[in-house]
Amino acid sequence: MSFAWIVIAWPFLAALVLGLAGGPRAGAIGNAVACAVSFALSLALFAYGGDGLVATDALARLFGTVSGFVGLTASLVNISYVMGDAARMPVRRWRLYHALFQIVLGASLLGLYADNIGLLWAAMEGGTIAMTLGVSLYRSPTGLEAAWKYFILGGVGIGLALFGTMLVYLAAQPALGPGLRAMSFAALAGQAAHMDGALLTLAFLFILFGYGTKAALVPLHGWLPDAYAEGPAPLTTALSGLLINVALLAILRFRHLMQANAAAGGSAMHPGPFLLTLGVASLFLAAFSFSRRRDARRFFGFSSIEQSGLVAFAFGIGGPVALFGGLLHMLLHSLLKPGLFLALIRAAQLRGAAAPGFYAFSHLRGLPHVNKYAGWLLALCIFALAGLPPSGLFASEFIIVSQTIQINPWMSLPLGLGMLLCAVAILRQIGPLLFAPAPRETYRKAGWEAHLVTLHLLLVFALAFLTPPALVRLLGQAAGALQ
Amino acid sequence: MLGFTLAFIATCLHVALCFAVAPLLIGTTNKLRAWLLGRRGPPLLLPYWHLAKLLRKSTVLPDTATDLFTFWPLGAMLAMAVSVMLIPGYSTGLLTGPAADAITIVGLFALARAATMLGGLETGAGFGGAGAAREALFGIFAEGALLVLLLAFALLARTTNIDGIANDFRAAHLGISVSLGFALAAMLAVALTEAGRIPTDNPSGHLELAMVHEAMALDYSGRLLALLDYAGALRLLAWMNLIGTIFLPFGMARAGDVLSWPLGLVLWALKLAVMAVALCLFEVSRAKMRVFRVPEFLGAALLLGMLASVFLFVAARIGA
Amino acid sequence: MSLTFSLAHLMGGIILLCGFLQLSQRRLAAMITLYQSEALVLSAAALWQGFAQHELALYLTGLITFALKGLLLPWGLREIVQRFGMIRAVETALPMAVSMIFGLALIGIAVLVVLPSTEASLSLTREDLAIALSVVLLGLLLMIVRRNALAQIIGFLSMENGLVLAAIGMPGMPFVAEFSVALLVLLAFLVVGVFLLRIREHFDTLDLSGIEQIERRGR
Amino acid sequence: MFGLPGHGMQLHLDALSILFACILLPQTVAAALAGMRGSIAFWVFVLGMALTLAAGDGFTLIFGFELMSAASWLLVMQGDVKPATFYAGVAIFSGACLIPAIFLPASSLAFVLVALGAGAKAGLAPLHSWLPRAHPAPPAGVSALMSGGMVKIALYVLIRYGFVVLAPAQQPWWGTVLMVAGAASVLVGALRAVLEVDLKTALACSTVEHVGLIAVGLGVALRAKALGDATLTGLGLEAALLCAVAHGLFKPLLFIGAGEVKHATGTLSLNWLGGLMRGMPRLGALMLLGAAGMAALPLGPGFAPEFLLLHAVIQAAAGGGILARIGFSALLAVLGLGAALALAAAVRIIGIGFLGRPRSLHAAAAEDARRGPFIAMALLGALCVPVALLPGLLLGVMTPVIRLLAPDADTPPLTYAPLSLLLLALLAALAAGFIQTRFGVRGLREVPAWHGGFGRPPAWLPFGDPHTQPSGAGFAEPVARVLGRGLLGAQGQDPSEHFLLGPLLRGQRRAVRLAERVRRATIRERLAFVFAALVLFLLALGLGQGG
Repeated sequence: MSFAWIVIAWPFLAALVLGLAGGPRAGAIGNAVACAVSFALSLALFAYGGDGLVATDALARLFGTVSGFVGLTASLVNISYVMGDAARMPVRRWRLYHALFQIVLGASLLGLYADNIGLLWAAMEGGTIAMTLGVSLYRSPTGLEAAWKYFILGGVGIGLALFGTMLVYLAAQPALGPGLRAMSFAALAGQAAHMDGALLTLAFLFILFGYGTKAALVPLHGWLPDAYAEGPAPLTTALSGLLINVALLAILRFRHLMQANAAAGGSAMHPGPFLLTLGVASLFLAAFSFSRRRDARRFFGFSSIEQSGLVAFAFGIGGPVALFGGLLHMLLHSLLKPGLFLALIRAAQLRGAAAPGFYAFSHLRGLPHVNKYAGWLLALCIFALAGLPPSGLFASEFIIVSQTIQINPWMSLPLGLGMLLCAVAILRQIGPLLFAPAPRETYRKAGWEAHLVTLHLLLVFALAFLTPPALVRLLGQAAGALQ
Repeated sequence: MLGFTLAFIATCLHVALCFAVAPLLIGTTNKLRAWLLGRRGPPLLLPYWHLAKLLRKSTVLPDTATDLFTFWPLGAMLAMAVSVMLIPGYSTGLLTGPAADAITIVGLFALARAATMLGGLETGAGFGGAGAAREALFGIFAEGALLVLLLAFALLARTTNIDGIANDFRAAHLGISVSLGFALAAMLAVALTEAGRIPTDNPSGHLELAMVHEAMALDYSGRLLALLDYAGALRLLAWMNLIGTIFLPFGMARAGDVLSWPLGLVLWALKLAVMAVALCLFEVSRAKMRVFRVPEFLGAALLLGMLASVFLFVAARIGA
Repeated sequence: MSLTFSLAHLMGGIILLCGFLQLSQRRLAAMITLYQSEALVLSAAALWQGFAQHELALYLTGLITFALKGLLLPWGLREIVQRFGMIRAVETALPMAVSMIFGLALIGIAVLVVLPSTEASLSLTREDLAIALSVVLLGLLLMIVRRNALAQIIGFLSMENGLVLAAIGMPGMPFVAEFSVALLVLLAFLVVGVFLLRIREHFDTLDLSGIEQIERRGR
Repeated sequence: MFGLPGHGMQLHLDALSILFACILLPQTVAAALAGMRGSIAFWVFVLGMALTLAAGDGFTLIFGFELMSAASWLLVMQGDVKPATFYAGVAIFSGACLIPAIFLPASSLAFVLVALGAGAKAGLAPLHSWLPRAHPAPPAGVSALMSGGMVKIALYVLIRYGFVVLAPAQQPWWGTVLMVAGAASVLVGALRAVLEVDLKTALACSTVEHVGLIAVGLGVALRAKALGDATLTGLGLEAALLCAVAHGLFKPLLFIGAGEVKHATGTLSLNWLGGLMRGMPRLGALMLLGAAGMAALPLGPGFAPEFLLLHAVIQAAAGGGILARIGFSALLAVLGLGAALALAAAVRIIGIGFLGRPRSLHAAAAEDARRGPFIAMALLGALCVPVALLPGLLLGVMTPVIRLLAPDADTPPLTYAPLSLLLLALLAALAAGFIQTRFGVRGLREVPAWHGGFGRPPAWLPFGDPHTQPSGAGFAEPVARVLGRGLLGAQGQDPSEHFLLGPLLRGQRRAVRLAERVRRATIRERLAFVFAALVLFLLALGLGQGG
């Protein structure tokens, strides 16, 4: 019974408690406390670590900590969200909501820490179901429709992922024989050379489609924008990014198996083309879908599609530096995007309510008139998303592009064009947000939650340009190991 | 030391003569034109009396003019004066020679043009503005054509310095080459435009709607008008000197030896006279053209200039 | 040993056949029946594999499959059909013939992909894998060519059957029972979801093309 | 330490970057004085430019470059939201071109990318159409710095890569590319500078022209360097660098002045200005100086570069084959047209805007420049004087830079001596003054002007009827009629917008429609996407392994 199990089990216990007792306010506070505890636990994991089914590596711990942090900040903002929104749902459903909050967090932790591909799959399935319930929480027609989409597409993805998982197991038979070892990432990575390459390629395809659905790579992205736009914002937007991380990391690990097999002369194909295709498709679809969005949450849903497409692209390029860039980009984006959504929630609250349907850009125009701090904060987050300096994303994107040039020059053409279009489309939203004349209204306080967003932004900047050597080493080693 | 002294004297002589002769040139051309039109024409020295009279007249300042009103005529006159000082007349090797770069000359012409145009816009009168606008239009093509022309000479003489060009052309007896013919035609077109002569502008015409240079001077009077008129005279002289130096360099004196001066002076006077006659003949034989025909006229000059430099290349290839 | 293969094989074939026939059905009742038979054969296959590999988990899987998928789910589905009066034929997105040709093509692809790719691996699972893959793909196809939510769910269910079929085929694969249970949870959510949506009167029809609310409200 | 994870950032200064820093410094001070002191974005903008100059590695260069773009984008947006997006697109485009160029080995492809990236940011035709929209939008100080500084930074990148980094692979045609682009910029920029009615837009167009001039100089030098012509290389570089210096002084001066005009009169349309010289004489005098530079008039700051450039082109025409001869004489003609057009534009700005009668009451009531901006303009004007009168000295100072760019270039002495010209002019003036005092009478009598026969205006038009004097559009009409229709088409639209921007926008719209169709798909269709993709990949896999 290793420490990692405690870290994973804690949120589920919390979910049990929050699901059974407490009103909205108590639940929100309890939720925050639980999140604080799991953040602390995820930090402590660096010291203790896990073994067996949850033998975590440094990368998993890093992203686990990120999940803990995001969960914490989201749960803190969630308090005021619940306060403002308590009347919209019966107490029972608020309990369910907080339970789901914890379950999603727990599922993402489980998915990150799991060394066993079966466990990973189970985590993804749990996350999917929890998110479905979360999306349909308000029971509005659009909410139910979004949930239905999420469920059908997510379910199919889960199914494909399971098929892929079994294929991996089968491919590992020649090397590892039957039994649990054939499902452990560590063992698989060790024996990748002796696996059945052809079968592994087939397996990777299904894994890519399965977890790619969770990572919302085009054309598997169908569920994401609607799901982001419905349901309680702290859960369905701020937190759901964590599952995307889990999916992307999973894809990375399986890609590594294939790569290693191919490199060792196995019959596996090179995983690059598959990833590059999906990545470029995501970039372009997102780029052209931005321009007609009215709802901010849906808009940034598409930006999440773009970002995971970019990461998939980096993974497809391959090579330690490109993987480093991809991982760094994942890290920064999974810090930036929740921050952005928290700022968005705060902005919507300043403009009235934060329930779905209050996130149209038309609601947010001229925000600095209501509160300078919050308005500029939101604008900064959006700006940072575009990846121009001094945004941290600039560093990772710079690395990715430079690697593309050196490894696969012609792919840098679609990459550059896609990133250009996306950045312009994102920047377009800032002008009206900041400078549009707003209806005269009373100046309102930004609230202490705004500082959390600032914290996110500072982290993104610091991790990108003032990267602690330890982090560089960690990511570098991980990239080297998974190359 | 002696050489310097001689050059200094020669320069002073050149400057003095040019400034003195300029109005006379105008008078001559007017007289000649009158004769060719079968009239008696004004006395040769009329321009001098005219200038003197203007100097003695009191100057009026339109109430809508700004403080710079008096500045423009002076600017135009000074620019033309400097260019006249630079362009060699009867002799080469003047002290001003080294500074007499063709492009500098073009720049000075542009400066004069700018000052005149601003003077025209000064009072905000309709005619002045129209004249300035037309002058700007002409200037655009004239300057382009002039630069292309200079290319031809620069290629022949391997320098863009007028003095150098004069020396080179005088030394190497260039036969009548096609390119020089083209260049001459183009040069004349530009010169006529710049000097405000028929066919692009009528110096003696007083129909406001058709005027270009005159229109810009409408609001000036007294000594300011004198400056403008004098600048006009200098402009004509400058162009004649330019053409004479480049196309009729024979017999030009050298500042170094005094003995060559008299011949140079005589020949210079002759050249000026010849050019004046030619100018008048041309003017009486042609009618003024419509304003918007002028760009075509100058565009043709520009192309001729390009042809000139191209033909130079061909000639150099075939060794002609 | 050969008996093991041939029997397992036979059952796999039957399952594939059911999956294929579902494509050709217009009426929900018939689809449900086909699904039920599929599930029953699957449970038999699971039990047989358990007997062959002496795996308790496989026995368990077989029993679960028999109880829930073979009996409970079909009953639930029939309930829904009764309750919503969906006896009439379901409209299809593609002409029958075309969708069946597609189905054949899919089976071809599955064989093409699996057979060369598993030369190295144990021969036992080859055909099993090909069959399972084709069942999965057919299920997906069924979800796409039917305009009716229930039909799509049936497609989903049969796809999931394909997964379980693959799972029980894997030699000594851990977590088989857990997987099937997890999948069952998914299915349960699916069916209950439909039930809830219907009962809460949010959509007047289960024809999914009719519920594009998001188009009408904010984008 | 700050920088790219694991690498950090290297800084490195050499003669070239120092020269451009010197170009940047005075205008930064001026812009700060002109009222940008308080803006954070402004200082970030400056920081970005400084970083680009001080960059010792690719990352720092791009970081600074994009930081500059981002900050200026924000400032543009503060002024006007509409052109900001277009501007952002161009800025990111240039970044997207430069990043690959940095990592490619020295090759023609790299140079083309650099030319595209830096050229787009510098407003080099045909990628210039953003400049006349974006530069006038922000407050005057920022416009000044964008026109005088940011453009130079882009050119700095172009020089740095074209002459130093990519030198091993240099080809003569690189220079030709620059010359062609430069000539096109000169023509379009100067022509539009004459036609535009908005003062700031006209100034921005003239910036396009000057960028073209610099590019021509660089092109001549680059070509000559590749062909091994030492003198010509030196001439071209001298022309380009001197032009950069001069333009970096008088263009900010003009932009700040335009800002003051806007502040004093509330409009920038030449059709509503006029007679400002009366209300704002100090400003008018400084604007006159700037305009003289913009028109490249002798004794002005702008003449020496033009002089050198023409010399360079003439010298280049002397060598080479028949094509070179024709090409260079055509280039010369273009430069001549450009110079004269610039003169017309400058005369128009001064003559219509500052001379004549006010065309609106605001223009009539204009008060002179505020203190800060005036000091800024005075500073720049004062710096213009040495550039105008001592260009030879300046060139001497620049020799290390030229050595750095082309080690074997030799720099012939400048044959344009402004001081001697000034001396001659003084002599002539003295003579005129003497004659005047000897024979003439002095004194000026102010009388009502003769308005070409128009009747006296009504009392409520104190300065006469504005419509009886030529407007900004009226002054440009002959040029528009003769050249505008030919070069810009009937509706006077910029060719690059017509042939480049239009098709791009249409394509983007089409793609957006497609994306919307995808987004509107029903659940079944979305499943179909997944399924189709899966089947396709499976097929690819099967064929890939089967065959």
